[in-house]
Amino acid sequence: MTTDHAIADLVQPGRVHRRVYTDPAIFEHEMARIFARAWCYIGHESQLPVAGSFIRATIARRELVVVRRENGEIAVLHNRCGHRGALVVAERSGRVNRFRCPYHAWTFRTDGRLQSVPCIEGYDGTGFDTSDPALGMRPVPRVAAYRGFIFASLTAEGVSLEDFLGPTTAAIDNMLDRAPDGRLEIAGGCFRVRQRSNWKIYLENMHDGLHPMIVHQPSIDPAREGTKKPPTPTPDSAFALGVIAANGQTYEAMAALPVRLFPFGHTEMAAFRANPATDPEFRAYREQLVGRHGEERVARLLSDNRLSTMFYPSASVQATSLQMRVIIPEAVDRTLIEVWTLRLVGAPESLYRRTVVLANTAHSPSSLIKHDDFAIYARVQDGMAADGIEWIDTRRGMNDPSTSMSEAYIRNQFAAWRAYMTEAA
Amino acid sequence: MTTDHAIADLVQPGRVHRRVYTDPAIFEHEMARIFARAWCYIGHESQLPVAGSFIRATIARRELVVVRRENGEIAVLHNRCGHRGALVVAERSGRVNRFRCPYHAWTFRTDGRLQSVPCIEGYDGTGFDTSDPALGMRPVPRVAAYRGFIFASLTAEGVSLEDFLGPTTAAIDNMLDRAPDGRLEIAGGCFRVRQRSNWKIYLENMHDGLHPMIVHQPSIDPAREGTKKPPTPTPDSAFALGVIAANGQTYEAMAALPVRLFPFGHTEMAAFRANPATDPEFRAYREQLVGRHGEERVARLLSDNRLSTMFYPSASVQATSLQMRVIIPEAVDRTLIEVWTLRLVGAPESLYRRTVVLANTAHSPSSLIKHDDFAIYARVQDGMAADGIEWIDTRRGMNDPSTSMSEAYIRNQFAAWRAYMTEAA
Amino acid sequence: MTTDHAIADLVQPGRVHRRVYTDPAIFEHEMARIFARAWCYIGHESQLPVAGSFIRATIARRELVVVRRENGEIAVLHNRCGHRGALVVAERSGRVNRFRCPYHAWTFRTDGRLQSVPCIEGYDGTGFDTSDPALGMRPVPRVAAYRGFIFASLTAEGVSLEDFLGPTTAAIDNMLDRAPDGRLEIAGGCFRVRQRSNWKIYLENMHDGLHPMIVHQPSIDPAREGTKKPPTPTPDSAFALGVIAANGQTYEAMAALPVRLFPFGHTEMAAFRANPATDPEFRAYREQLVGRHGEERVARLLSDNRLSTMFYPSASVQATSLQMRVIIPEAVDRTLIEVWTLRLVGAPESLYRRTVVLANTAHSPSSLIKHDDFAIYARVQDGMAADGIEWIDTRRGMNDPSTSMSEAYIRNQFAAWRAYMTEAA
Amino acid sequence: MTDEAAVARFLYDEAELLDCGAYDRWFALFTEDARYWVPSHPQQTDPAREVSLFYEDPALMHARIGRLRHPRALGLPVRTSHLIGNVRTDGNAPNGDLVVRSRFQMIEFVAEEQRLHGGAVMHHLVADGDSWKIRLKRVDLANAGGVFELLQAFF
Amino acid sequence: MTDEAAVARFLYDEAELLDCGAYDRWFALFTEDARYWVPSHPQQTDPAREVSLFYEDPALMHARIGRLRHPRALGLPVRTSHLIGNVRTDGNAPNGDLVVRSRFQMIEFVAEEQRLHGGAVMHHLVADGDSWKIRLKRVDLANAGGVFELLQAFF
Amino acid sequence: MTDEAAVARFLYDEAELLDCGAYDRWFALFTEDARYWVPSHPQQTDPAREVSLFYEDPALMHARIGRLRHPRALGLPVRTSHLIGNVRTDGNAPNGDLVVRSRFQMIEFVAEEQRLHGGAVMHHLVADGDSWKIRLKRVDLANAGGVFELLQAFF
Ligand code: FES
Ligand code: FES
Ligand code: FES
Ligand SMILES: [Fe+3]
Ligand SMILES: [Fe+3]
Ligand SMILES: [Fe+3]
Repeated sequence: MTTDHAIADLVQPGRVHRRVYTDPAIFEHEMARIFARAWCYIGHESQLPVAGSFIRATIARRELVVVRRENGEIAVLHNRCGHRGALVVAERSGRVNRFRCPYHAWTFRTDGRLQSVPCIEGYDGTGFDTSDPALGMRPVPRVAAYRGFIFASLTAEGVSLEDFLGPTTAAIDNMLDRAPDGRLEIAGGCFRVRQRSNWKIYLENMHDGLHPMIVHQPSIDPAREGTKKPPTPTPDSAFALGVIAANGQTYEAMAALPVRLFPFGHTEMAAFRANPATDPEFRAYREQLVGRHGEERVARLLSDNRLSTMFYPSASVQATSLQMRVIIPEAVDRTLIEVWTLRLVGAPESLYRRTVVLANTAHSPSSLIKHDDFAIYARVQDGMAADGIEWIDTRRGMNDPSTSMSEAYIRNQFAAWRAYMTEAA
Repeated sequence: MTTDHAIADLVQPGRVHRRVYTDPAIFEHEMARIFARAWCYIGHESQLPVAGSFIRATIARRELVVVRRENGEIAVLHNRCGHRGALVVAERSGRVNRFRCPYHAWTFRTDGRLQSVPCIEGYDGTGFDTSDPALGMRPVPRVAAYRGFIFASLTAEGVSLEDFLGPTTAAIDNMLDRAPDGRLEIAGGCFRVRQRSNWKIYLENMHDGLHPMIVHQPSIDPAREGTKKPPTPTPDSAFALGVIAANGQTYEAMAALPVRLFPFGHTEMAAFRANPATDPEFRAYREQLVGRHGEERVARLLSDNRLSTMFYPSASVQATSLQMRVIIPEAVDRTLIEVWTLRLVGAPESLYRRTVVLANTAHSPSSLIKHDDFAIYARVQDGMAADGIEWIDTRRGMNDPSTSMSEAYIRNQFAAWRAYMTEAA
Repeated sequence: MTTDHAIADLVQPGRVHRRVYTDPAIFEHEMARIFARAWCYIGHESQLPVAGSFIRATIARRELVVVRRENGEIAVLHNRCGHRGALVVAERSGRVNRFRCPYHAWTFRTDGRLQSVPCIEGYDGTGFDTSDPALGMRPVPRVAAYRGFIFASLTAEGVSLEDFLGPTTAAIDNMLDRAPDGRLEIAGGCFRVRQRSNWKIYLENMHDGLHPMIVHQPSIDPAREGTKKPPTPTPDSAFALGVIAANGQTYEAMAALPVRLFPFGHTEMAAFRANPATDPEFRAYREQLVGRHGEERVARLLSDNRLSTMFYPSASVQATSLQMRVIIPEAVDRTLIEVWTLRLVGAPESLYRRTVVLANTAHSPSSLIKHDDFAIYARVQDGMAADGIEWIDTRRGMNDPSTSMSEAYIRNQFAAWRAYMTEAA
Repeated sequence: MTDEAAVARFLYDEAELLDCGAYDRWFALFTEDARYWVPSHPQQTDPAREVSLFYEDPALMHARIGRLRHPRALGLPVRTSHLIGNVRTDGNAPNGDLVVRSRFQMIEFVAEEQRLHGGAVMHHLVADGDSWKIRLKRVDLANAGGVFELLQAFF
Repeated sequence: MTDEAAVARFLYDEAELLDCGAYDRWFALFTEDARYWVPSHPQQTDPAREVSLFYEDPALMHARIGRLRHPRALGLPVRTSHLIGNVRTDGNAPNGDLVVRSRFQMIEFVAEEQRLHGGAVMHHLVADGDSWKIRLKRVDLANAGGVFELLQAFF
Repeated sequence: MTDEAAVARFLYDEAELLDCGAYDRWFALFTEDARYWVPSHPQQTDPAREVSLFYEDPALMHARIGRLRHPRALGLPVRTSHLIGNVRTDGNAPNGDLVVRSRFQMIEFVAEEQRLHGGAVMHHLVADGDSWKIRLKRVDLANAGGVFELLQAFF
């Protein structure tokens, strides 16, 4: 078994050992020591509109159910029957009055407590106690939400969600400020894309400002051409082509993009100032906001653009493009990514339409952009698979301020990784 | 490596640890300590009608050949050539004079002894001795049959088959008594169905009298309707619908069904008294039996109904429905089930026809009943897959007499499991 | 972990333990101790015609690139970027000026040295040194070629290629002597066939003179018939049928075929004297050779027939049939075989045409011969998969001179295996 | 439309009803004495003396449909996509039914997993106005005789 | 050739252009206002309010073709083989377009791996001389709603 | 029956003979100078200068049939199910042969395992009474160039 000491040695100043990406034993540790300890994003309150609304979630490979209780609170339960361990809920989302296990019809309240057992007299005198949490769908130790974004931790002890998220919450605040009704909602379905690589490889690409004009040249070139030559794109497609072409930033431009580093491995990358949309619908929307916040604040919040904010290790929010991405490790070399879109409640339809186009363009399984990213992730995994060369370099930008051209955010992730992985259980 | 002590702790009064269903190391132990030690069912003598008739079988993942010898005895051989280890027989059944390895044409007598080696002079002076059992298809240490039902043990020491089977033989006796000619035969082919769950999950459902009206409601409801509404079923289909609908017994009825517990983990569940079939063919058949046994004994044996008798860990016989089920573990989360039908030799065709309909209905891959059972087995496996909640409750009916509403038979299985698994090798 | 002592015990006089074919831990050792230490064949210089020509190769599961440098030398590099470990080259062959990693466009010289890094200033003051081999595509420690046949070793220390190959080079010499221009070239594409068995099972069949008339009877019979009955074969097909029928040699004939044993596990099997081809093209070709070597030498070299020469553990050359076979272990029970054909430069087209027909016949995925071989390899693997019978006999011909009817070559392979596997790392 | 084309169209429409989950309309294509048969091996001739993968009269087909729609049925929904080809009329059965042979492949998507089934199909058709009714649908799976997981959907 | 046969032939030719990598000629089959749509589930009706697996106008289709041909595109080449079947004309759309329904399976060979895709296809065709142009191609994958790896090729 | 329909029927019947194991009757469909060719890549033009997955004249085809039937052949039996589609006549070869293009998928069931093969097929047909004989059958597999396990059966 890998000792903590050995694990600590895998992350060194300026380099990490390939085993952190390829060793199944390390992956098992990551599940138990990182994902089971951190606050992991599991869903948004808008997905739980009424009492009994539920969605499924996964943390550290544990099957969970997130449910709205009658009192409006949100409970996160292990999706596992207290009787013989059966998966209680198979649907990905839905609504129930109480949960019912399909095997012997034990039922559970939305707080997970055992509610009823057919022919319970069979347990007379066995000390069977329906109030025993072990017989219910056990709730996870800690659940908290920040302005609608629900997180859970599988460990009872630890920092509060607010302390955990720290400055990353500004990304969420900004999105909410942009919503005329001050509310966000998950809408428009979800992409679930599997990548054949370790979960960290995805995270390490998150703010990588050096790769776009290189990796994405195969989509940048035709997109740029498409914006000039026929066939004439529809407005939506023109926007999509613009998004693709936008990967073609110069190194200088990328070097000017700051990436902020936060505790617990969180990071945030700024976005380019979006040229203000000029269509009438957008102007009308802007007026709505001004009515709510006043001109000055609206100017500020609309210019406060974030490309992506990473809630290490489980999710990232693309604040400006209104997208949530959830990282679900399945195996040392397999990761499921869920992509959700957020709707600014009260904003004109055209804005959400843009969000949908952007999700289709940037992260659908058919995304012209992601094709090349995902191919790269797999090539990184494959390149490190065999032994013989053991170290990965992480020195870029070690002496510079953190920008999208620096690997500072990767070092920040690994600093958190090392702390989680070596901290006593 | 898991120590015996650790293993013993996995089974406790009223609960078992999830690892017994999910840990590959435990599965390896089960193969070596349970399946390799117990008497496992491997076939029926009627499948070996003449000298040289053979069938293949599997115990603890070892490939075996069961063959009728010239002297009428039955030998069980490792399906492995003594030369370079090749699988000698690829067909699932057939007839041979001697076995011939396809690689270098070594031949073996039906008792497994090496018979001939091409160009044997190549072994001159090497101490090569054709009578060396290691060069043959090695027989398994112990083979025995009870009234046509063949069992083998991969361990030389241990209780006799009779002592092992104990009272479970009554189920076999009853089937034989129902055969006008006093003989049974395997007929009508075989279903081989793979389930994505641990072998014990299948066994633990075997006598579960609480789940039918719950799990099988999706087939009970249409079956009941089908017996009332058009389309009018054929007699066979009416019988099939009746079998499906019969899962809809009340809890009271199920609580009245005794489940008997035997040593070595064996168990037996009674069946409901079958309403005597009234068709002329059945009456004629009954007359045959009366001629053989006398009225009184026939009345008794026809009313002596057994739903299923479990020969732990390898097989169960559904005496009344004339079905053998063989449990073949493939991996910790994968199990192959073979379903065979038995023919009462001398009985009218119509009786066997019912047996076929019943097999189609109750255990074909398309079985309306099994769909929901197998889905449940997989959900139990999935629910226990992740760590976090470690124990499974087994207390139901701990203080009551053993019926199909009690988990007594599961505790009986685990008592045997624990004994096998902790017994010195 | 398996100790060297335990490993040594797996190979004993006259027998080997099944674990050498079935234990994944042993396989890991084999990669590190055998394939990573031996000289492994990775390609032929004719595949690298000009500067920048490259092919991919695999040794011990490490991805490699074999490239012709500007100075004409051949370099073998790890196909792994020194930055984040990405696989640099995805094509199986091609031509480059320098290698370019697709992720961040680091470029590498054909000797693997880092050439350029975009925005390298990001590394200022980090001690980043472009001449650091760890940042390049690291070359393997040793590369050498014997008359165009390129070998590499992943270990810095060890015998020279010449000492390693020893007398096996005669096979290569013979092929070159047969080439009118004194050159060979890889041509005509390649078969890549996966077998579901351990790599050693393939090697142990290589000189097995006892199996052909047994295993290949299903193709020998129709081939013999085909040479007699209609439909009348084309000359090419008649040749193919002859090759298939040629497996039907008597034991006496096979016993007359010497198999020579060399150090390091190498072996060589003679071929039957080919009846001199009589067609005019062949006679013309023979004249070419006589012009080059003189009659006497030509007579000798054309009668010096080798069926197969094994460069243990990575490749074999079929000198007479002008075929290279590369053995690429993928897992303990999975092996990839590459089959390449060699062209005698300067020889008439018809000779190479024969080589193609022979490859199609003898080793294409549709080969009538290989069907039965590969089925056998899988049956050997399957027969040894389960525990219970632990030893494989290797005594045949222990006291006789080594011929194709003896297992001497297998013992010779295992002597080398044991030495590699127990030699201190 | 040639007769063979009309028959092919009939088989396409039949398959589409299954793929769309229009089980009632699919069921209505069968005669009252129909059989839906998936033998356990290609040579099987007698469903009464050997087990079958499916052997259903309309009453059992109806029960299967009932389960496929039951809100508590587990391991559902199942989505299918049939590809029907090689459609050939092959004369008449003794009772005059039109015999139609075809080959198919069906993708089954259930529990987030895609599986492929395929094989030979024989229809016995009875003229019914300007269309037909199905008296027999026999499906010989390419992997009949092998190991199966559950088969819930009609082929 | 019957009309349905002619339509079928049109779909075969369309698929062949994709399988041969003749993307320009394939692209030329579409109208200027065409849409290529692979919904994220079979019931999807609005590409603007829900995400789609593909939703492309000619400009985006053109960009995809550009990438498929780009010398630096990764994870390529991809080779496909379409099998088109169950072709049925199904009346006309409100705008008069000919509605054609079919089923397909496509083998995709990429990075030394073979994958299978399949499902239902709906074409909206506009008469164009003695042939047609495609105004809409909607592909409902059998595994829509599941987890996907990358989908680079057109179905 | 239109000519293209007749050709399609001919291909269906050819495939059926393989799937039923009627190898002699299948073999009889070929001319004496026929070739059965499965190139090692789609661009292959010369079977003599590059290796092929299959390149068989009638004598070799006959030998393969002999092995498929040999009682001691290992790794058998193999059961296949062909689905033939996208059948298109494509003019005539220089020698006047009728060129027919199609796509196929074949399920192969062997050793309890189901595998899928597919790709493009080109037939060169010679008129023979009111039917045809096959002078060339070229099968371009979708995964040509990849890694293969054994290919025993004819496509
Ligand atoms: S397993 Fe849930 S009620 Fe029994
Ligand atoms: S392996 Fe059986 S005879 Fe050689
Ligand atoms: S991984 Fe190769 S350049 Fe970054
Ligand atoms: Fe990117
Ligand atoms: Fe049940
Ligand atoms: Fe051989």
